[in-house]
Amino acid sequence: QETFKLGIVTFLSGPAAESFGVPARNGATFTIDELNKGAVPAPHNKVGFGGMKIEPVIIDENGGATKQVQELRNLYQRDNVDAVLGYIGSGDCLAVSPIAEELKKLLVLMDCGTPRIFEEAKYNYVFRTASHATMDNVALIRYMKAKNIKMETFSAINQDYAWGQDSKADFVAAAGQIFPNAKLATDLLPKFGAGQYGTEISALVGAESDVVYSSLWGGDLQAFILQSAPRGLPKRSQLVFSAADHVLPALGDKMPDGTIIGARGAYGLMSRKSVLNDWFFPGFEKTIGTYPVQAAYRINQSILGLKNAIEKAMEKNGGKKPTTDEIIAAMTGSQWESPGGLIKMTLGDGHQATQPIGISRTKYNPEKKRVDLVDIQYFNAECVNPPPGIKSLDWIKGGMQGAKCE
Amino acid sequence: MNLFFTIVIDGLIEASWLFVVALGLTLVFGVLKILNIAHGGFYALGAYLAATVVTLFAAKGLPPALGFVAMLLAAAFVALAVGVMLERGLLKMFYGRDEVVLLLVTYAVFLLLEDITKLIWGVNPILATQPYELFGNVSLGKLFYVGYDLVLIPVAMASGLGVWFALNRTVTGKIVSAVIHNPEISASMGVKINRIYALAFGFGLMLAAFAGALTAPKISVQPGLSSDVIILSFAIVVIGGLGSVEGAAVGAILVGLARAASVHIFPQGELFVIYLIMAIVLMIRPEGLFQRETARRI
Amino acid sequence: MTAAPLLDVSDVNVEIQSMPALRGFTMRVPQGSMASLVGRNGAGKTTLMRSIMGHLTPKRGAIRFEGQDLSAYPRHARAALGIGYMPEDRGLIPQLTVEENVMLPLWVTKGIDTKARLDFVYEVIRELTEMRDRKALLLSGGQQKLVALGRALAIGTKCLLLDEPFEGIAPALSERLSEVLASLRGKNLTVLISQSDMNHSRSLFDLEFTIERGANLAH
Amino acid sequence: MTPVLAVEGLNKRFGAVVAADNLNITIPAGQKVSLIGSNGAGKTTFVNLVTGYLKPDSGKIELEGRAIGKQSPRDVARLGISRSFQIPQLFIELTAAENVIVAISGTKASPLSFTSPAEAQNRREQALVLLDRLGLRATADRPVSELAGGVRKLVDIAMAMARRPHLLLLDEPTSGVSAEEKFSTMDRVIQAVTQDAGTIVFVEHDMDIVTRYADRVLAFYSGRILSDGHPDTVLKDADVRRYVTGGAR
Amino acid sequence: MKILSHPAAMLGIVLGFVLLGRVLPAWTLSLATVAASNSLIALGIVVLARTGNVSFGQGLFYAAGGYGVALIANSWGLTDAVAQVMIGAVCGGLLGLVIGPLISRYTGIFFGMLTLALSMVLYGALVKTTALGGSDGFNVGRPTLFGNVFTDPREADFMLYSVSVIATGLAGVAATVYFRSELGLMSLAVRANNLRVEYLGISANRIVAINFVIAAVFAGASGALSLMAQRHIDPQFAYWTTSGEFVFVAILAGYQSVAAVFVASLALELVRSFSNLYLPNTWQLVLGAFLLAVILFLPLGIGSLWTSTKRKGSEPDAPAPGATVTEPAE
Ligand SMILES: Nc1ncnc2c1ncn2[C@@H]1O[C@H](COP(=O)(O)OP(=O)(O)OP(=O)(O)O)[C@@H](O)[C@H]1O
Ligand SMILES: Nc1ncnc2c1ncn2[C@@H]1O[C@H](COP(=O)(O)OP(=O)(O)OP(=O)(O)O)[C@@H](O)[C@H]1O
Ligand SMILES: [Mg+2]
Ligand SMILES: [Mg+2]
Repeated sequence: QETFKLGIVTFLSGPAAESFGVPARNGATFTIDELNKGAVPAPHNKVGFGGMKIEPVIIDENGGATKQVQELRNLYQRDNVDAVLGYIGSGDCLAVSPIAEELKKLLVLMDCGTPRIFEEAKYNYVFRTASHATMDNVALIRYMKAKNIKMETFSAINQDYAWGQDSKADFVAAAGQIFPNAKLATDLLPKFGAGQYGTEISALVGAESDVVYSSLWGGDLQAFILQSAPRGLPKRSQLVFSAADHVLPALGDKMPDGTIIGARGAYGLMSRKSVLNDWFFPGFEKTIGTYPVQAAYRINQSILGLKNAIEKAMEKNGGKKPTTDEIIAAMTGSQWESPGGLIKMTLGDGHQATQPIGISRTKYNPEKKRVDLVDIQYFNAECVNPPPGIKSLDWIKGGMQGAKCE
Repeated sequence: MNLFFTIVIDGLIEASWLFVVALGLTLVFGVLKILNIAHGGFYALGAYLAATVVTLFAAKGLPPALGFVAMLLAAAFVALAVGVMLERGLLKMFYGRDEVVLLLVTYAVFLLLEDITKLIWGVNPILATQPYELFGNVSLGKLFYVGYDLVLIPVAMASGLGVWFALNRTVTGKIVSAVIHNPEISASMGVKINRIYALAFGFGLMLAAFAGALTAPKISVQPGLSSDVIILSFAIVVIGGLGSVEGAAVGAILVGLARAASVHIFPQGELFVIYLIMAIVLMIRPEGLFQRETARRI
Repeated sequence: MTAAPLLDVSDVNVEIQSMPALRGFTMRVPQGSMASLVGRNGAGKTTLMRSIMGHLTPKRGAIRFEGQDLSAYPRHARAALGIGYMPEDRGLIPQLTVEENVMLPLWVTKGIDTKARLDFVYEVIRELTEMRDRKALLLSGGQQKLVALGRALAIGTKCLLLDEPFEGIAPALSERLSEVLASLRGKNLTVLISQSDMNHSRSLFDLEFTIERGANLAH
Repeated sequence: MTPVLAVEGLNKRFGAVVAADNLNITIPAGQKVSLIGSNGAGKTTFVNLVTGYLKPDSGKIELEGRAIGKQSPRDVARLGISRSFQIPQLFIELTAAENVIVAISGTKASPLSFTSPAEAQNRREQALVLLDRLGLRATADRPVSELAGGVRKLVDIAMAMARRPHLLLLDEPTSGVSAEEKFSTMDRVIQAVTQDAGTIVFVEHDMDIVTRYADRVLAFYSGRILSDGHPDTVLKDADVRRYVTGGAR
Repeated sequence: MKILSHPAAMLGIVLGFVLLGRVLPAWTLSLATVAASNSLIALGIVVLARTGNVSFGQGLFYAAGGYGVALIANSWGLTDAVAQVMIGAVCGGLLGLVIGPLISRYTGIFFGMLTLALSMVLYGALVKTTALGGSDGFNVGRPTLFGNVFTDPREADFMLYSVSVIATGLAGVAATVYFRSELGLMSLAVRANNLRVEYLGISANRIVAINFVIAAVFAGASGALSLMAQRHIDPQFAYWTTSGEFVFVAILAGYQSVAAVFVASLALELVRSFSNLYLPNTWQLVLGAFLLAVILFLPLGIGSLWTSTKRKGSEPDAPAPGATVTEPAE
């Protein structure tokens, strides 16, 4: 019987392992097990990929882009995988894409944030099955507007690397459009993995701005929240975090109520009810022990997207295991249902997905001993993602022309 | 409260935990001439141990003050024991090798430790924040400070003074300097040099773990803690002059203040500032601020 | 002097990096004697002393001290047996003062009257008294020799191993040294002095061992 | 004729220790001068000052009429002063011959070219000649780390001689050298130096060597010169006997 | 063995390696390309280590070479592989010329740390430069060779492999010749006792600086090779862990033979890659154990497997930590 060998790359060690890497791995193994059992609801109810069992080869993303390039080659050339799926780091995504293109092998990026991948280059063999980071910040600003948040001044604290720098740029640009009078007071850029923010918090508290924006994630975000709460930052300023749902289970009651957070999609506690989500959320929670957050959703939607393409290709070729080129043709411009909503490959000539997103406020629930998300508002993909053919930042700066909001 | 004052306080808080880590590093280097990369691993180990103890105490409903003391003791003593075992069981085999080879050995140990902590504690973060609330909040001008952070300053000072005193004013310290300078002759004079090595290494790592334990309540304890600490403490030790306690103190304060000043005044520069200081100090004083006196050669 | 030898080196072979440095060397130093070990450069004098102190391990043969095989003692345990060693290169600890250098072996040895030993050293080598608070770092070569001798004297209650003590010493001082050594006679102290140059004080010694390329010189 | 070395009002202190106390010394070309003195008298300090390793607190040092008090050891060496060391300063991983080859390479105007192997061969020949002169031919290809202390001393001297210096300063050349070899060593050194018409200053504790080889003796005590002159007169000086040579002689 | 160490014979071996690439499976080809490029920079570290100094900041030149080539490639479309290696070498070398004289007065750990600090300053600057993609870096087009464009992946891989092996091979031959030269001997002398070197009228700093520049040239060329293999560059090139790894390759190799550097680098890549494949959760454990085992059982490095230990004397006998070989035995 045919199998489909799928290379999966995600952080198993290093600072990103806890927040993204391991949830993603868990999401992958859970999804693949369920698929191989044929236990996923329609339309993904075929066993494996179109009847082929999925055989995952999981490797660690930690160690920098250089290593990832080498490991990608090894996966394709030595381990003969049919496709590689994964990557959380933007730098890694940027680095591996041209290699897959050159080797003419299928590469499915599942999480990384940078819009540059399809804005600066054209790829045939590379897909990204999730929205890039522009959506996170545009949605945040739109949410703040909708909820009438006062923002005459704001401060920012972001890690000093591409994710932090880009997120901040997007947020500032979007704020410039929707809150034209808002002033950026303090703009902090601690280094990645700093873990201790005493000085930064002094500066932020001292700045007394209406809003404190941050794209921190993982351990850094947890540490920032732990250290800033006792020093009264959440009382002085409205905290706004672009990607924070993954720290909620760990933080529990340490998360200040009323914080505005995004999850880079309609994920986890912000996910909407659907047949697929009713399969994924509780199933994952039961198998893994914690409820699924961003990374688990993202890898799940990625695997489902690949499945969707493979099965479409098999419909066309009469049920044979499709070639890479057949899968690519089927995947380009495709769309599919996922627990996080409908994913559409609309950008990058049909290689870059857009998806809906939810933004909400936190509220600790002492009975369930977990943070609930309230005041959720959803934005459809067309409202917060740029239309095809324009670079994200230009789109924001140009007044987000063509956005279709409900 | 003016900016200057804020910078000084923020800088000193930052300097205090850095100093404790660097102190251990400089101690190990001073005695064993090993630049120990695994030091960061022990910092992480200390944080994990502390977090575990605090969680345990909280689960049992014991008072957080007790948990605080217990976490420090647990981290320190486990690190001491592991450090001594590591020195006796592993490092010893590599003595006499080139300094860089020893560096590679400690790097290997660092890699081992990374995965071992991961195997023991998994990748899920541990939040053990109870002790962080122990000392209340202090309001200074329009800022609040967490009492715990301020307590770090005297704790660091006490550790530094203790080590300095032990090395410079006690007989043991003098024996240590004999071993540092000439192990063979020291052995001939009856010094159990193996014990000195093991203890120095153990104590150095104990300080690393102690610092890790001190920071544990305010951070999220999870993989990846170790690597950043190493390079910071290396920088401090190099700025101060290798093997010097005073140097580590001045180095830590310089780095702490510089970081604080940069955050408040020029946030863009935070990434460089430490390396710039290191480069500048070395340009002016090629062996760090407190150079070690060397024996006459000719 | 009929008693069992204090120091008994029998048929010792030592290799340094697989080059033989001692080849079946044998030597018996009776208790209370003043012995000299003579040999040219590279004959193996230093090697022998370092082997006695445990820094080198014989491939063959045994070294006994008071009848006990020294191989059972780790190198740091040998000083406590009452062996005072003065290495060829003095080996002072530069950061410590003269007095601290002399004290070093006393600090780490149990059951020794530190004060008495120190007084004894100052009494025998008076020059040390005025240097006591200077750091060893700053002393000239010859001054360092005196300190190293003092240090060996402090712990060497039974035996002194002095590796070329007269090298690099001004004649006046070297005379003093001979005097010092002579004054130790009759104190039941066994002294082994290595020399490459026998000009100094032949009269000092009771017996002489000659070493030649790591072996006893055939008499 | 300008003296090879002229030192005027030379002072050097280390904290409370006066290591050179207003020294005035003139050494004419071709002289064989011995420095004697008690331990810590300042002999090595004098050598260190002359070779630029230490900078004088005050005073003038002239080599053939040229002030060298502020020069580095490297410049001083290039100007024609070589020295050996009380504690041999060798490249211990290299063989004896390689040590001397490095020394010979240093005599080239520009030592930084990539020499062809053929020329290096020539260097080796020169090195062997030099080693042979000191009776070290047999040890030429052994790493210095394997050599005993006395032999290292000789290798050190061989290196100092490589440059054919105008002024050769030897710091205790025979200490650690076996009795049998002391005289032969000195014979060889003196012969080599006089061949090159050089001047030699040697620090020495062995009065037999001093009387035999020195034209002139400088006796140091506490940074000062106790006595300066012909060996016979200096060694008879009461102070010298008291502080340096002892009563026996 | 002796005959193999003749430069001509070594060139022959390099050529043999290139031809071997024709029959190697595709994945080993790219692995070997990386190994070759890494060994080039590690070789530079070996060159420098002969003066007793270890640079923990070779990433500085590695990044200089990489970024230099990448910028020129992207702005002027210069894609020729050989030209890129040369540009990399020149970029590294020029920077080395600026820094070498400044840094040559440092020794030991301070030398290492200053190089590290400089490379980290560059790292910081690159992370800040959003025009160059900040921490994510940017991509470059695929290299060509003498006007040939390689579209077949296998041919493209082989081309890169050949260029890397030849560049590293030539550097290796040059280094061997250099080691045997007079200047090579002087480098060892500086390591053993730089004071004496000065006393012989030679500038120790100058010798260190020369070796430093050579190492910088190698590092720059290696950066170019690495860029070609990856088609992507980011500030990680200048990060201290990157530099550190090259030092470790050099130590594993054991400073002895040029071939050892290549073998060490290949071994490290293989161990890392296979342990990541089979034990993705504990590959660091495996790597750590591997390093310890090599250091323990091959004290003179991987090179000692086949080179006879000519310089026995270089191992100190005193069993004390850090008893460095460089101290003169007093
Ligand atoms: N570290 C070493 N490595 C290799 N060989 C050594 C080492 N140390 C000493 N040797 C060799 O051992 C032999 C004995 O040397 P040793 O130092 O004992 O001689 P010695 O009699 O003390 O000479 P000296 O009078 O010059 O001090 C010599 O041949 C020497 O070359
Ligand atoms: N670098 C230094 N730092 C401090 N003091 C020094 C230094 N060099 C020499 N001295 C001191 O200067 C004095 C003279 O020392 P020097 O080495 O010149 O004596 P010396 O005549 O060579 O003695 P010896 O015959 O023992 O070698 C000594 O008291 C010594 O302690
Ligand atoms: Mg000897
Ligand atoms: Mg002297």
